[in-house]
Amino acid sequence: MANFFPKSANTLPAKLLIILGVLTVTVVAGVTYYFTPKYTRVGYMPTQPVAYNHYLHAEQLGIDCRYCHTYVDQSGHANVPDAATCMNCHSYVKSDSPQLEPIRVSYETGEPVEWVRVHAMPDYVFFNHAVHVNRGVSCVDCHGNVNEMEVVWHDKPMSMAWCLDCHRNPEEHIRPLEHVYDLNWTPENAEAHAEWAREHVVSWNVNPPQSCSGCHR
Amino acid sequence: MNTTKDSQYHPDGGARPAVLEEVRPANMPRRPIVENQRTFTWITQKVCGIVEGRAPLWWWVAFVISSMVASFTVMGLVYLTATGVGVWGLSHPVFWGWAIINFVFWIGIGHAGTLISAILCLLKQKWRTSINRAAEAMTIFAVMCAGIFPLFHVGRVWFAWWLFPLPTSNAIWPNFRSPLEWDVFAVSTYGTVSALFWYMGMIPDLATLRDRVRSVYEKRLEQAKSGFQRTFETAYYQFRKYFYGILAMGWRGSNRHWSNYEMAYLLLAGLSTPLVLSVHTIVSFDFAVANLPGWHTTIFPPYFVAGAIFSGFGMVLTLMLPLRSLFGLQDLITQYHIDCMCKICLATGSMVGYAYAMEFFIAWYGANPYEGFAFVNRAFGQYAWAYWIMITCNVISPQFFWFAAARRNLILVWILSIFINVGMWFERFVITVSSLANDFLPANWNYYSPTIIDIFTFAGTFGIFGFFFLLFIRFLPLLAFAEIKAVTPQADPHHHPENGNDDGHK
Amino acid sequence: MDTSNTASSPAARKPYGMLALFDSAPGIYEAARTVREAGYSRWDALTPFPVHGLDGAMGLGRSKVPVFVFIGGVIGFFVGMWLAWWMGYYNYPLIVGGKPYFSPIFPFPVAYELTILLAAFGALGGMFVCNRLPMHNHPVFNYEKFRHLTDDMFAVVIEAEDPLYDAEGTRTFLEELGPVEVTALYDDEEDDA
Amino acid sequence: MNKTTEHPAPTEAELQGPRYWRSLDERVDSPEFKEWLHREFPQGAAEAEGVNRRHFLKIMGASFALAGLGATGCRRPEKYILPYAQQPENTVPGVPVYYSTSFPGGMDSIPLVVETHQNRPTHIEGNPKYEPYGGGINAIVSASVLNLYDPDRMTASTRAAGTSRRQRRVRKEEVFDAITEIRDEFRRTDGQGLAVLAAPSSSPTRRRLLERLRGDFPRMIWAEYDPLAQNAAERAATEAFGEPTRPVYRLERAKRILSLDADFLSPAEPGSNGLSRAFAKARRVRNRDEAGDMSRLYQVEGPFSITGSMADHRLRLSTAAVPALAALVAAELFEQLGEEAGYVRTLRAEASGLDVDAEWVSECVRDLREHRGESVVLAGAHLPDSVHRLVVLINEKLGANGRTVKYVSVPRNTASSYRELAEAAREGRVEKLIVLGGNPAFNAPADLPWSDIAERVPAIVRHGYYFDETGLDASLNIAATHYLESWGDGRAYDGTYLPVQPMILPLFEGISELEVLARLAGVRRTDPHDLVLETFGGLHGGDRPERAFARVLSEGFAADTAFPESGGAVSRSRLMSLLGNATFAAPTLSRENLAVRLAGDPKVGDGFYANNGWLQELPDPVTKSCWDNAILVSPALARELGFDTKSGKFLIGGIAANRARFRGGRESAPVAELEIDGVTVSGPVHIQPGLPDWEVVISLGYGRRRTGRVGSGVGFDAYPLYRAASGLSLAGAQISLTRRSHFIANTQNHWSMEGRAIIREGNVSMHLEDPEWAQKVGMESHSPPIYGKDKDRPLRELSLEQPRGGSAYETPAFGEPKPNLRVWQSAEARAEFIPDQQWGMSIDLNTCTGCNACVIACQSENSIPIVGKDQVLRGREMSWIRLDRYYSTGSNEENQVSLPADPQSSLMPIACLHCEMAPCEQVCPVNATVHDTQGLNVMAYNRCVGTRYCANNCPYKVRRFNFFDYNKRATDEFYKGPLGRDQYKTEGGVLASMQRNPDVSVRMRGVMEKCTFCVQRIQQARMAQRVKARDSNDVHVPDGTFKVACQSACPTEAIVFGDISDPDSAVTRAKDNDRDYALLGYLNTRPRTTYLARLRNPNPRMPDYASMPLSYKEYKAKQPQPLNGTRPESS
Repeated sequence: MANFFPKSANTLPAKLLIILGVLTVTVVAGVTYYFTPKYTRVGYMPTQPVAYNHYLHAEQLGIDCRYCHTYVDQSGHANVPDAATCMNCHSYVKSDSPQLEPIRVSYETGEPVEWVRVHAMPDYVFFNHAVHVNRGVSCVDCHGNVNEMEVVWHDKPMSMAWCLDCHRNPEEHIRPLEHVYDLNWTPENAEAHAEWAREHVVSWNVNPPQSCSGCHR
Repeated sequence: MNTTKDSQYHPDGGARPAVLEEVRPANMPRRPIVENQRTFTWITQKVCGIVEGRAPLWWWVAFVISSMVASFTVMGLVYLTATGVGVWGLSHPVFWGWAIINFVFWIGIGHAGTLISAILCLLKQKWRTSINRAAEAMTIFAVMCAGIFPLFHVGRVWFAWWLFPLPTSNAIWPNFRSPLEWDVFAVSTYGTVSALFWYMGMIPDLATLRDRVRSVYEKRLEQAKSGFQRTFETAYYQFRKYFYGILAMGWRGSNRHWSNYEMAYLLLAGLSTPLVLSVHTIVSFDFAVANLPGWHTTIFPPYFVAGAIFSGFGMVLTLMLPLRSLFGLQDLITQYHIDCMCKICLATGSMVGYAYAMEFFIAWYGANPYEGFAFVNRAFGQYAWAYWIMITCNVISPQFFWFAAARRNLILVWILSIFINVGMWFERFVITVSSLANDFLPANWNYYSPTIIDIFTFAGTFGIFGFFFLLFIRFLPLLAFAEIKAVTPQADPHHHPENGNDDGHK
Repeated sequence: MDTSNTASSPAARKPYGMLALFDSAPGIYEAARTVREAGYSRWDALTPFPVHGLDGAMGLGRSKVPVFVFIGGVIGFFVGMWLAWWMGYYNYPLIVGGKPYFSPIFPFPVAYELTILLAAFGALGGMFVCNRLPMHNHPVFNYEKFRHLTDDMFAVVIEAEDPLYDAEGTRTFLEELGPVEVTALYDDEEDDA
Repeated sequence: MNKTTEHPAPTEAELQGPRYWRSLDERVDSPEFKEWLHREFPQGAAEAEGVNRRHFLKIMGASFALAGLGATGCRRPEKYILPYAQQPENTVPGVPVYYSTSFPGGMDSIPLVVETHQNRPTHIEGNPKYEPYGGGINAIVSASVLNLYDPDRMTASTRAAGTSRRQRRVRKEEVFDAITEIRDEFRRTDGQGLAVLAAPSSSPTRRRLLERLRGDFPRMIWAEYDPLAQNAAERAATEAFGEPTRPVYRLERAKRILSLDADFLSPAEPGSNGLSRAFAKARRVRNRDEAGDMSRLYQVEGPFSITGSMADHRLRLSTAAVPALAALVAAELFEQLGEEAGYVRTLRAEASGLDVDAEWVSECVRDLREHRGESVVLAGAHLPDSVHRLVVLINEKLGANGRTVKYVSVPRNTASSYRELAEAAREGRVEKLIVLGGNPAFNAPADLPWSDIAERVPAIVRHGYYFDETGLDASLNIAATHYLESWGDGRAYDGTYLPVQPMILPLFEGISELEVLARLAGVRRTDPHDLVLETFGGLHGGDRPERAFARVLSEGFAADTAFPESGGAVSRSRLMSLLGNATFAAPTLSRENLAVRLAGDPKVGDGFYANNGWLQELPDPVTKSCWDNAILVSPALARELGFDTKSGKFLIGGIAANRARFRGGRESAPVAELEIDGVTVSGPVHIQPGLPDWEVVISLGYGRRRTGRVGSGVGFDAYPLYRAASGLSLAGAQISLTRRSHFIANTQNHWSMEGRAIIREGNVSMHLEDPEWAQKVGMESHSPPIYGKDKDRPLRELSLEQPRGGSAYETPAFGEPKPNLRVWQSAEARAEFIPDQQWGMSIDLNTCTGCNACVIACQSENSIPIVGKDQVLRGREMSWIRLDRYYSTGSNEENQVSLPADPQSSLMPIACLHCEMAPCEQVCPVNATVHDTQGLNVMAYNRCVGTRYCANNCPYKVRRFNFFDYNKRATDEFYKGPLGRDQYKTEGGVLASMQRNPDVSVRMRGVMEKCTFCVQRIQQARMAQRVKARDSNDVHVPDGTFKVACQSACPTEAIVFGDISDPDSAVTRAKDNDRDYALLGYLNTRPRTTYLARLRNPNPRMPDYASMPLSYKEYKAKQPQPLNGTRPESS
């Protein structure tokens, strides 16, 4: 019986192994980026029924976050403002603008304005705004510089790994309480702030839960 | 005349002391491994003939039946996954039922294969050569059937991959303290190593098949009558050429390769022995690590391993006896082989019987009322019927093997081998269900009975096992004839048929 | 007696070596010993099954496979232990059943299984690496009676590159060993090799 | 900084579809999506404007995901935020608001506090400020929240279309016109021909409207009827005092109580909520000296009730014979006091037929007499009036008046009885009958059949919550409102004024009862709020009623508005005259002449709650069976019927060898036919130990003919046996088995403790002798101590440092920061570290009466699904708390294999004990159940894969597994898998899921669940404390800030929960009690819930005195005997 296979077949297995190795590395790298919240959630910027511009209101007009998200420091849920809050000003300012039609309709008829939800936790996760906001964690740490966004987009991956990272090193994310709603605030010099933060994590006993009962119930 | 040649290799190099000449060791008549002094070509032709000839009618009938039976499991699992674990008979407090029993049953059967090829290889038991390939195939298919249950019995099958320590964006890891986590590693390692061991053992035989492909093609071409048959033959020839060609990895029988091969085979056997013992120990940890009375005993690991070997040899006997007569392999699987297997069944069966007795003694000796009750309840409680089936099948039926007459009556041996596996299934049933149903707080006691889905899903696994085993018989060599040849008398380089002793054994 | 494979014209192909065919285990054993004593180095014995003692007769040293197995085993053990430590103590420590975050006891089964797994891969991989398999194309396959070498016949092959090899001398040397036949083997030249 | 003043108007394209920074998606905000949104949103639910309720959104979110409308490739489905249009001033989205209201009972309303999420009531709790009840409620009150969201309630009024019985829906205005028509029609005849049949109610407003109605329609017949709410005690007291009076028993002052067939610890008896709490106060034994003055309860009863299981002495006596016994007690008492010699002879003659151990009665009476002023006798409300008159006399003689029983004067009840209405109807004097509430067509007495009334009355107007049996006969069915969505008022048993305040606008087009009556009475302002305010103003308001009413609404009850104590005295002569002709003869019962005791069911009441899934699936407190009623027979009668109870061949056998009656773990009860003078009723037979030999007990309220999807086809109807004349107990019944059998769903199959130290019971005498006896029982007493050398350290240190003790491992300290937290690793940081609080629970078995209130409260708080009878038969019930009930007879051999005739019963509520060395955590392969630093055994549902090993390894078997998608599928469609209807998208499913607590995840198929110590309440409290602390480290949650659901519902405060690392918290004090022990503690699981052993206080002079509780005797018998045969002394 003669040789079934050509001589080149002898080097084939080595080549196959190399190809296989390269293939697995690319697939794993692709999955770790494209199939995780770093990609699937960051950058999600849906068009809202009313083109509300945070940059104009929060940054330029300097409206504080709590004017609209009134109960962020009292309830676990940071409420989206009701039509009445918008109409406080917009019954006078741009009271005929076509963009604000849905607000006016909602204000009269009582039908809610269907804002598209940008940041959403799965149903088995119970995130509480009040306890974060009152303990030194600012809006910017999770929502990014919303005050500079003309249309709100999903800035942080908000995966469990991301939350755990902050729960394990709270000292990197707390700031003096008075600056919580000042999204542009940056510490004068980083080391002093880092030292301050470590001291205050201890003095305020900021010990965020790392076990499941913290967020899952 | 040839002794001078030996002296050269005397360890300390000096001349052999003369006195050794007078010493004539008593010639203990060792029973031949291959009877009727069969030649190498006869052995090769006999084993390769099974693969190269046309599939006999009974093979097709068996294949169709086992595929149909296998579909029960597939349908059962689809309905289970779509609807929920509630379709099985599980309930509070018996949260584990037939699925776990079937898992331990199949993984137990699997262990005999590795035992024959590994442990008997280390013990230099030559008679293992004619049954180790079929036993290892049985191992791999049994592990496949076993693997279905731990995967599909979980509530959310689509998240079962969380059991593997893979990084996810949830950044949470599995728990290495859990025996189920150990199971994941144990069973997958066992499956992989058995497959490697089986494949490596098969490489020389595949090379032989590869080399015969051409001649077989030419012989079958003559018998081909119609044009269609001819084209089929050529296509079949191409398939077999590449199938055996690739799998044989270019093996050419070089003795330099044989020395590496022998070393690798020995090491794999050395590795598989502790592997077998550890895998069934870890499977027994699924029960022993729990604090249920009746489960939490330290006798479980050796008890489960003995039980596994016992049920494994039962299955080997159940499979090999019919094949032996169907394929006429009486000369290769001789009565000596059957005797050895029966004796091992007798030994392990008695060990398992001893373990049952020991459990009662330990429960009595430990004076823990919960433990004591668990075992009295096992023998006289709600599941007494299962307990006594177990005792009759596991402890009483192997005692027949004391008598050579029984061992020679192959019909009886075959029937007893089936009893062995029935008994072993009930042993796992009794352990799992009777301890769960009546444990610490009497208010939780409940009676467990399976549903029709349980029964069909389990019955289907025999179909799956048969399906793969028949494919194995059809495409791969049933016996490791390279090893058989190595243990035939004429394979010994120092053997000279013409000198004094006629049976030619040195 | 002197047959050579006539698959393709002899002139076009490079000679590979000389093969002597034997039909019994003692025969190959004696032949191997004499070839070894004759000082040949690039030669091999082809047998359908491992002939006991042939390694000694050919003067082969111990196989290198145990090295691969040992390395695989050690890597397996430490990977197993490290996994349990990194996941249970360093990255995400969780209180489970009142057990410590890490102890060498509970991850032992996992480490033990990984030891065996990687050792087994070491064994098989080592065997393939040491034997430089898979090598599907080899001149020795061109021998038309090759199918006997994996059935019931034995053979000694002395390669052309062996320093002591010369076409005539080696053939006569082999014929003295009482083979069934002696044949010259040719390597079929592939243009791109 | 460039200022962009004018934002360019978005182009048409931009307005079209959402722009993605990185991914393309063409989801268009199209109209058909809006239409889908509204069709999905049930039209009828007039929720406050669409508001972003986390949970409601979950339903919508879930349905979006499934509908695939929002699916954009592998991205998350699109979700929407629906804010208010105008934010109501006091609702903060995401924060629950608690309003006070009260549960309108027949004679006793119960003050409540209801948790609402954005105006949607989700959970009912008692009002802790009202001292007599202390926040305790019963199972029915707790489950009534589910009735608000019952898809089978009447969503609109209906009118019979012409002669056919088909009903068509009518609008509210048409109903109001119909009522005014009735008013005008009967104004002419001064109410002649008009009749109203109402359910009894304590509402002052209804009383006021009734007076107005009587003004306009003097000849109207106003009848009140409820088969179970008998007020015989009130009638007897009224006769005794000459003016309407009601006896209010004060059991906290009673040291000796004799209860004549009065199951005062379950809702059957009026005022049971207060009685349970008071009874528990008298039996709470905090330390050794309190054991001395523990109260003692003598119970004489037919059925085996939870009061019977709490009794120190229980006499098995058929209810038909109880009057005779009352006579014997009276005679014995008068004789011992040397009074009423003449009457004593008559009483003894009457009671001569009774075969009761005279010594039992004499010693009991002697014990009562020796505690003059501290003892009291109660009689079951269903007993004949003559017994109650005797009891008033006896209590008078025992000096109970003013001490252990307070007689208060109540407003006169002018209603006529059902009998008078029936006669009027038979004589054709009724032209139009208005039925308010109740369900006479189903539960009318057999001797005054409803069919007579229905045929003779031309037109019936029905005001009811369900379209039920009575609705079929009515020409106009007015939909009623649930008490959580309507104004009203009521009075507690002692008369305190309780407002009924709505939480939400009526979900559907129901009309409240007060509005119907107001319109009938022609009142100008018919808005129920104004009616109630007016009534309140008249009664207690003073000058500015609104301000006072507002305060009452916030408090939940009007302080000191209880009925005044009646000035008069018991007039012996009037009672003796009435008793003159009373007969107390006891029937002689035998196999052919059985007594039948009809019992009000503690789960479905008189039948109204048959469609409540929680109550149907709630295991009966004593028989542990659910979804069915049964003919309960005694073991003696069972043997007569051919059951083989002696040789363990039968029933719920732990080691029952022959399972003839018990197939596959399911009790297949043979069906029997019970015949009493012509009327036969057939139902499955269930053996109940402790019943008198020849008495049969049947629960009423089952076998409903016309009810919703949950209640139909459940149980058999026993009302045909109920006669107004004979009340709930009859005699002269025959019973015979038929060939048929019927599966009864049991949640507990075995009754014996098998001699194991599970429920540890001791006598008070044993406790006084050696208070540590509870620790000297069970395996722990002779195995090495769990904490080893550290066993005497205080609980605080044990909970924080977890000393190794006998464990093979070094447990990480709960009080230490985790090793991977860099900021806390330095020494000074650790010094300042404040460890988390360690939660623990203590359950006092001495005061737990087994009333099931905690089970339903837990089900309501944690959205636990019901699974239906078939799944309970397979042993897959989902409730997180299980009440194990064991019988004990003192001898193991007899008790293990055959059902005891007259056992002692003991109860133990078991939920997850949150073990510190949890066996379940160690075996979970995916870390789905892990311990957190607060000492909670946390179950992460989203991580659970469902191997179920944790449930196998839990020695207490408290874990529950979702074998099917119990929340997503209907109970009859589990086996259809994906082909079944998705309840999240059906109308009924969305309505029923509105009750769910938004702070708790709803579990899906394949996931394990268990008691979580109400982790949502713990986390809310911790977070609220941290929000208060802001930039300080005052993160300690003070003791008592929050209660877990079962603790707040428990009427007897048997459950105490709190921080065990806080030395002066209530739970630490409870655990310091020397009766404290850990269940199966020898397994070194170190449970955080520990039990206080139970004490029985038997009277040594009684004939059935047992020196030690029978379960303790069984335990002692099972201990290994020393070789020389001498038994260890009994201590």
